[in-house]
Amino acid sequence: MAVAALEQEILSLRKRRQLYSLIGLLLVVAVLVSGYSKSNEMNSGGFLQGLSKFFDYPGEIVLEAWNAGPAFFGLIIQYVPAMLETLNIAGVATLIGGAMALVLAMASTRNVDSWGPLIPVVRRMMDIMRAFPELIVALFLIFVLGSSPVPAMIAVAFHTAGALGKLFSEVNENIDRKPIEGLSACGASWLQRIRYAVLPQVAPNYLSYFLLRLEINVRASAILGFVGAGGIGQELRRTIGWGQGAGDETAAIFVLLFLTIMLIDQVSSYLRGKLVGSGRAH
Amino acid sequence: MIHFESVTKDFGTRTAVDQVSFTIDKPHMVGIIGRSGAGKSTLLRMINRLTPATSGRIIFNGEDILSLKGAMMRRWQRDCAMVFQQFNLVPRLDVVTNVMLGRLNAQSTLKSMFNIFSADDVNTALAALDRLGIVQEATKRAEELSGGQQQRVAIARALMQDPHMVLADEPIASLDPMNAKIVMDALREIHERDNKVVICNLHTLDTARNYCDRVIGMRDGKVVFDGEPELLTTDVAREIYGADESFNEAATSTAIDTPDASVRKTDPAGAMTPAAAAVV
Amino acid sequence: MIHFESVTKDFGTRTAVDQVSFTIDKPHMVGIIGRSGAGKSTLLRMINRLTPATSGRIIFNGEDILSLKGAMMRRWQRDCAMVFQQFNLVPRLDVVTNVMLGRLNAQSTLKSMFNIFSADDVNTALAALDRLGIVQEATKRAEELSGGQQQRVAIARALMQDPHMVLADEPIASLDPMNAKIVMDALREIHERDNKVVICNLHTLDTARNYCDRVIGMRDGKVVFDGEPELLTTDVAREIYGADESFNEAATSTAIDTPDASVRKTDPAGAMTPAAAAVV
Amino acid sequence: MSIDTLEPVITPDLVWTKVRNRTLFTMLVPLVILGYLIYTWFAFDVAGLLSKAQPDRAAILATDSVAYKVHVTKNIRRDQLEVAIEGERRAAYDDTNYPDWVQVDGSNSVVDLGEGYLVEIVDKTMNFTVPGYGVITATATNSGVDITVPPGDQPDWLKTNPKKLDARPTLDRRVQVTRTKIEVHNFFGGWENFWFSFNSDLYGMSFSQLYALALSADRLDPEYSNLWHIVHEFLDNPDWQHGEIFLALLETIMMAVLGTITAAAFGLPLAFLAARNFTPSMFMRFGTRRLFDFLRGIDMLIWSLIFIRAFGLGPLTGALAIAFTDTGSLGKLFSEALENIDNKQVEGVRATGANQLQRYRFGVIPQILPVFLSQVLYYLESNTRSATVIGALGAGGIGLMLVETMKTSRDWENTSYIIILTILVVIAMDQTSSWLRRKLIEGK
Amino acid sequence: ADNITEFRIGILGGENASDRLRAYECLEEKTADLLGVPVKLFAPADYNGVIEGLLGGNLDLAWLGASSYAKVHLTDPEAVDPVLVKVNVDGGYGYYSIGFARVDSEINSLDDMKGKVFGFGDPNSTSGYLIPSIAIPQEGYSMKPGEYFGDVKFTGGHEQTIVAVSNGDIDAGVTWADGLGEWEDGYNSGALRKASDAGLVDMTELQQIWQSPVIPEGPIVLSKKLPVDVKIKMTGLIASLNSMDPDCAYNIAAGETKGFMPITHEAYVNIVEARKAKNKN
Ligand SMILES: Nc1ncnc2c1ncn2[C@@H]1O[C@H](COP(=O)(O)OP(=O)(O)OP(=O)(O)O)[C@@H](O)[C@H]1O
Ligand SMILES: Nc1ncnc2c1ncn2[C@@H]1O[C@H](COP(=O)(O)OP(=O)(O)OP(=O)(O)O)[C@@H](O)[C@H]1O
Ligand SMILES: [Mg+2]
Ligand SMILES: [Mg+2]
Repeated sequence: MAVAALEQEILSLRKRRQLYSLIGLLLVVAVLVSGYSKSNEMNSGGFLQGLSKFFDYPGEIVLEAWNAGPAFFGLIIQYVPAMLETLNIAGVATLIGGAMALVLAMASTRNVDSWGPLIPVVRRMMDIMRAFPELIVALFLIFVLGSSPVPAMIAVAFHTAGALGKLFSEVNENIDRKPIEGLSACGASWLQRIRYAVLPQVAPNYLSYFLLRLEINVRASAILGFVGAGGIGQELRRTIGWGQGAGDETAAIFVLLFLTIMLIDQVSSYLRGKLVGSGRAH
Repeated sequence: MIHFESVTKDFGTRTAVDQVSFTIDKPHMVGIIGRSGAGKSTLLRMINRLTPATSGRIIFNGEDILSLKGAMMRRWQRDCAMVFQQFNLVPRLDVVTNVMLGRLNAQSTLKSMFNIFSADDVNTALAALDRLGIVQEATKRAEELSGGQQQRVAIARALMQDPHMVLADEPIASLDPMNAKIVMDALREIHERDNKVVICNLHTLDTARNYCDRVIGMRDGKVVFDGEPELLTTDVAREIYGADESFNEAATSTAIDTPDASVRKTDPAGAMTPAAAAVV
Repeated sequence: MIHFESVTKDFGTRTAVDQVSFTIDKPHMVGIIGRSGAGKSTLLRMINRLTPATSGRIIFNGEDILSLKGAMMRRWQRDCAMVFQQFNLVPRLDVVTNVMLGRLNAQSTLKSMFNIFSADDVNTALAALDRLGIVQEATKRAEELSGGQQQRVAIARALMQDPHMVLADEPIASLDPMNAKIVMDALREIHERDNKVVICNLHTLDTARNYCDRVIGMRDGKVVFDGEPELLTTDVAREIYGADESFNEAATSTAIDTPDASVRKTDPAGAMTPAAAAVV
Repeated sequence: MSIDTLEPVITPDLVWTKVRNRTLFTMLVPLVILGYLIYTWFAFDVAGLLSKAQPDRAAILATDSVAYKVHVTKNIRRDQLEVAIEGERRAAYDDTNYPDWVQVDGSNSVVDLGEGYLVEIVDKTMNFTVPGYGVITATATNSGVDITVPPGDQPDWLKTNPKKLDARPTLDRRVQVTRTKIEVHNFFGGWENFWFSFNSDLYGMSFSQLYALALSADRLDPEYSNLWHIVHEFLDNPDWQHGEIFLALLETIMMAVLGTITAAAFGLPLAFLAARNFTPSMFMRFGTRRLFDFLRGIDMLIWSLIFIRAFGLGPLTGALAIAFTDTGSLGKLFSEALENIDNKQVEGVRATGANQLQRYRFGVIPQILPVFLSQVLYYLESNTRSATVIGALGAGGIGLMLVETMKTSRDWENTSYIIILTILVVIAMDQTSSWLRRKLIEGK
Repeated sequence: ADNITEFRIGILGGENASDRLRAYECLEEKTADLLGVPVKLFAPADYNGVIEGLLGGNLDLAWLGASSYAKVHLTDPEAVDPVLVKVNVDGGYGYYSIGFARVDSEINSLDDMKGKVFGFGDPNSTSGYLIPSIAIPQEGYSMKPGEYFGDVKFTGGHEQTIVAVSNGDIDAGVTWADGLGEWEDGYNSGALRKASDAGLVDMTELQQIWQSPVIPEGPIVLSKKLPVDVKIKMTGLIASLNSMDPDCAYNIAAGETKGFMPITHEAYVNIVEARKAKNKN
């Protein structure tokens, strides 16, 4: 047994790998250092001089909110309908996009027996759907459909289909094929296999990606409100744009946004726990 | 009943199953033995059409089942139920549903999409579970069961398919001795009571000797032994496994030789008892 | 050498290990048997401090190892290596690295963060792999190996720790008979050659009879048998497993009784051969 | 055993009830979703919106993004004819060198729009011949426009009122007359002046000509080699601003890379604090998770306002805004991945006596590496795309360019150019990411 | 801070950023020559970018809208000083906020707007929000949604307002124009002109229903933190731009101009007051 030769090989392999890791690490550090110094230089202000001003803007807003006193809570409530509208935009977009993503993912993963020739086509489709910035699609649709929440919804749904589709198909790639084979052996059709062998396995992951996406979409819808798509974003634009004098309203909107995201986060972890179940202890 | 004609399977350059031909003409319980990689699983998977064969024919009731397609193929899959080594249950679904999945082929797709099963299905599933002595686990999730229990659920699913034939791929390989006995008893009972062909891949010779009416030995994809279990002497076994002299005499639990071949079915009554009675 | 004093472990209301006391005073190979859930794994895990004990003491060289903390505890963990049923390797790392992980305790933290091991470590790791006959797999990823090979990597990792004691939790439960023999031979060889205590949870009685110097039987967390393997008669085994009369006589490969207890170590030379020689 | 006796006895009825309840549940979920969608359909008045939709507007924008038009404008006050691409003075044809579909004779001219569509301009009068319809005549007067159209129903594409005539019989032909000017638009496919500007000495050259030029020794510009000259002319193209767009794209990528790496570097250690199996303290975990929510909830947009106030305008602001927001997103994702890891491997490492850091290094990191990598790369890609918003606010980069080409809503071809570039970059990143993952995770 | 190490100019406006940057290149060179320090140009698309830059002291010079100036002043009176304003060819320095509606809606003046939907643009815009939101109530039409108008919306910007009105999403809206030239062309300059040039709207389908009093052009402002000599030098440079380099002045003013004249905070007191008044309700 040429253990000695093997040892040499392993040692040199490890050395090479360590070298690569070192180079990789140095590269990342170099990118970070040079990138930050370059952008620091390109910025109109500097990082170090600016640190002391970090809390200026939030401070202004918080101060105004503080000065508003109990009326602040009234403001929060006043914005609930707008928040609900944004939630609706995000909700519908995530539902529609998620449903499309489900179909796309099932059609684009070899592991769940998708039809071969379709796979690359669907994958490229998802790439393109993902690559379109929501903002642009929304602006385009606003020109066509007029200002309303619907363009934002369509834009977000379109993007969601691509983004979730990719994530879903990654989940599909990692599933255990044993249940699929078990069902094939019972004579189940493709749809039945997807329904009973694939869906139960992927459901927890799908759900958590879905809820994460819902949260991302709440934020995206808020941003799209900026370009006239309604909801909380429109209010936000007004208050931020107005600046001094509307800081309490800005703060109220933020509290609302934060609460919503926190709520989704909690619901997400609760549902996940529920769906994953206890399983058998190892 | 079922007839194999030079069935062959190539994976790239490797021939996993090589010109296998034999006939099963009586509802026998057949054991297939052979070392890891001999092609046992591939053979069973070809029968159930999970793996496409490279060439050859498998004739059942005058029809070449290797040429079936679409709905007909799924129909055949329903008729020859498969029990897997790793059980291949859906871990997150509960036990009854897992068993009822055996009925999928008889179900309309739309109905099954919405998880609709009839009361009749539930009853049949419970009966199958009862027969295997695990009806009290019916509402648990499959993943919460022990290995032996899961394997019995898989057998119940196979029963639910109401098959002509049961294929079992190393059904006891990951079970402890008590569970192994329960599962083998259950298979034997299906064979005896319903008079079905049971083909069973086994890793352990003594199990084959104890439970099967006929043993087929495979090596490197070829059938190298085919006969009654009595003919399976230590030498023949060594030949099948390609083991050398140092490998002998109860060295491990699953020794290749048997100190006393006559022990087979010394307690047939025990083997016939419904499995449920054997455990708590 | 090692001394257990009413070691107890409660999980909530369930007592997994119940007042276990015994002493191992010679470098024996000890087998622990018992049905699923008897508390075998929990006992081993308490020794290695993976699971904290509820009460009791384990004395080794005059020290209560259950009260060790921090670096001292990790030092002890290094000294009593653990081999798991599921191997518990890091599947994405290559085999040598997995083996070298056995040296982590002796390594500076900073160095190990960057995956830096000395040439000497590589050398020792290869020697351990060579001893177990899998040195040619050294550069593969652990996940690419077969079960038997992975288990041997896990043993190599244990050897790398240069322990006083090896704890093995069902090391052959998921292996086929040939691999099972290889792994058990390897453990036996470590015991014989290095004169180390090996404690081994086993599911199969004949393995215990064949390989161990002393067998401990557990039931519901209590030690119900402790003695030489020769004393492990069919009746005793039934008692340990809580099996009834119908369960007997070579019903499965891993029968509870043994037709001929004297077969143990009829071929000690074979068992002592380095495992590498036994397979290709 | 005592536990066993507490379990309910399983009866067929009980099982059947469970199965049926689940069936009902399975049917209820889609119904609820459907109900919700129907509710929103009415709440957002989708039907009304669709009925008011203006697909022709979409057609205009779509045409504009893949086509360009040449304006033939007759300025009536100055009595002057001008032919220019997109009506821009910069890209006007020399009056000796009009395209051949424009014929000029003194103050009269004939514009041939092809397929029988013909516009004759005689002094202040315009005659537009539309095949299958007839001749439309419009004369600019001091107070408005006198219009004569063929008898019968007036088609949709023709809009007339006393002050203006607007006829667009096909998508690619349009004529407008007001009292000040007569304007004819002729549309052509493609992106005009894409390679070189109208005024460039390289305008209209084919690839082979350029190739020959690049090799030839006679310098067009004495200061640079011809190849340099070609590259310069291309990058400096004032209509398409290739150079600036490439720079902006680089700037955006830089922001995304810096922001994402920073977020990953902070998110990973924080994620350990938010994962149930690594941080037993409820309090710590709750705090960390809320911190993540806070970072994400504020959103990039507001972070960038905060940073503009502190650090001014520029890419640093963008990078930091991305870093702050995504520390929240990645931290959350990583902590979920950590909660899902396989404990066996950690135990294996722990049993060798490894300390905590070593356990993380060898038991945990190899397991979450795939999730780590794929999420970081996904966020990198997504940040490249979404840097538009903060770019417009003041961080610069391609986002600024994009929003502005859209705002002026005249440069849809520039918009689509930028979008296509972004998509290409995103797809390239996607490919690199899967390559990297194969390399690092599967070790191939 | 007696010495500056660089000089940072913020540029505001709806034009293409790189066009704007190019237009300011001449100023960049002159400033660099004059001050002897590197000059950087920043051209964010959003008003807030420049405003926050000025407030944080991260910009030294910018040309603001009147309302934006008021916002900066109100947030931090110590941030900037207005120094110069652009003078139009007609000698004035103002423009108008124009209310408009569709011809076929039969809305001819604000009197016809009862119960209808009215649209503003960006809340930071002087003509798109601030002035009309004060001037219209003064004419007796309350701006509280539901009181006189059926609803009052923000569309997000001038372009969006124009599109929304011509789509019929809102019944009337406001935007800016110089008030010179022909309505059919969308006046000589302004948001209407751009939209009409782009073919997005047909001006003959729209009609004017309201016009505001003249609004002063926004000031060119300098950061108060700048050393006095820098302020003097820069004011002088821009004031003399039209005579020194008319092309450069044309580029910066985005059109014909008579040049820049000095202005002080007093000129914007009304705007600031208007904005302050808005804060209270
Ligand atoms: N999908 C596949 N692709 C390539 N080779 C395969 C595939 N499946 C099986 N093989 C190869 O075919 C041969 C036979 O495999 P098979 O699984 O049938 O063996 P087996 O007798 O069931 O072994 P075991 O006892 O380990 O299950 C083996 O060499 C295996 O490596
Ligand atoms: N982490 C845990 N939490 C709660 N209960 C546990 C835990 N680990 C083990 N148990 C319980 O403790 C008892 C003993 O378990 P243990 O794993 O030691 O059994 P074992 O003898 O190793 O069984 P097997 O042969 O199945 O491995 C079992 O009843 C088990 O359910
Ligand atoms: Mg197999
Ligand atoms: Mg155990």
